[in-house]
Amino acid sequence: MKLLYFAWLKTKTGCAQETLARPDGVDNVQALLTWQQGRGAGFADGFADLTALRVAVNQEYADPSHPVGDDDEVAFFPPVTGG
Amino acid sequence: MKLLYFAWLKTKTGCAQETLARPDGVDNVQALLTWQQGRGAGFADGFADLTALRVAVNQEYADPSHPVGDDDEVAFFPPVTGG
Amino acid sequence: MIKVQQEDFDVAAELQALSGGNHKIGGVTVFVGLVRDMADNENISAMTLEHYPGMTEKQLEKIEQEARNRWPLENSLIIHRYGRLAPGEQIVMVATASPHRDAAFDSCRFLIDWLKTKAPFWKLEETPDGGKWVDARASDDAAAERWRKLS
Amino acid sequence: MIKVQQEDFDVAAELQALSGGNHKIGGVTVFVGLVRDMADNENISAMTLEHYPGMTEKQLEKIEQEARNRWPLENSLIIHRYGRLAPGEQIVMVATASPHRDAAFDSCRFLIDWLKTKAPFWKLEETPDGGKWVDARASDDAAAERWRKLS
Repeated sequence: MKLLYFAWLKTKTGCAQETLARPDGVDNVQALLTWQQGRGAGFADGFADLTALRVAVNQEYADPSHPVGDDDEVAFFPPVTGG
Repeated sequence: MKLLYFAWLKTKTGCAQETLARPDGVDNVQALLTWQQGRGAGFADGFADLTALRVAVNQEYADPSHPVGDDDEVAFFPPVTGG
Repeated sequence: MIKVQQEDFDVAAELQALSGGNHKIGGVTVFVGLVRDMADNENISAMTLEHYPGMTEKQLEKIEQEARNRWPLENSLIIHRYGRLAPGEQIVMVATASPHRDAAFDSCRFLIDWLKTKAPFWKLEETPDGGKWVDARASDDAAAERWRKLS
Repeated sequence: MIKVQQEDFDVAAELQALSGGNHKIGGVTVFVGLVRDMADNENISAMTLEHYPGMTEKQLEKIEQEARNRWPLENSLIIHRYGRLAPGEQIVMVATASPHRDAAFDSCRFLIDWLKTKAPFWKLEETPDGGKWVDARASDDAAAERWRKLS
């Protein structure tokens, strides 16, 4: 799966984008968020407050229960501030 | 006093603007409107329905009770339709 | 600023004059009114705008001042044309510039709503049946009335 | 029409493309957002707009389609820039053209309100204390929420 990070989440994780195999047992957004929290210091910090984050699966906003699959593009970012 | 007429009121009265001595006893907008109704066919027609008319005294909207004096500029017109 | 004029106006140049160089401005709202070729199911070949010189400027200045009192505006502009206009031509431009977009939107709409019921302009439409003076619309009165409640 | 671009845009040319030659249009409402030199009492020397390419266009197209469904629009336009911008520069332009001014105003405001809470852009402000990511504002959520009730 392809994972993307934007704004301060990119700074905290030190990662803009990565492609990796879907972790075992991770089949929805909530599970992916929990998995991110266990990846080490930068990710733990970035994903500490999940209420401060938004998730998009294949470029559409997704709830925690939304499924994620091997070929999905999943993006993590703070609430948007354009306009 | 100076009297002005706009839009269809100008067409009906056949008059765009006139200067005349203030008629005897005409000291407010209501009296002036009543006087206009008695000036002949074109004026009687134009001033028949006073609810369809607006009056400005010295370029400010004026109620029927607003006083009118010898040196005033009084304008009569239908509700505005600009913009 | 108020402009009552027969000639057309250049929206870009007016916007540049309105907001250029003022870095406190975060949002500009603009409304431009155009002559339609159809109204109440009748074809309009042209329109003539009559106005009351002197009173027009006075009323527009009062309306603009009221907007400046109600909202935190950095700048504002009303341009209204008179004379004969063809379909597609610009009739009116209202623009407001503010640090905040809500103020820019509200004040711009206030200006056009009030202008439509207060500024002494009258439209004569040229239709296949001849010239017709446009009737004032109750919806315009209602739109202006909305803002009265705020004061 | 949606445009997501780094380069600046010309409001007059965009308006001409939006409404030129369409004589059904009676009113055009435009909102232009500019970079301010001050935010929350801090000086801003520049701002960088990050975005999510692909999702940005998708979200803007959905927002525009929703506006076209809700209001009788003849045309609509959203332009949003990304990259580094100085105070006074144009960030965003939203414009809607309709036979009626109420539809033009409502739809334009709907577009900018929704865009602010849905389109994946993030602002990084350069302040005397360094770069700061702008926080989302509750008032923007409230502004977008207003429109949800209508649907």
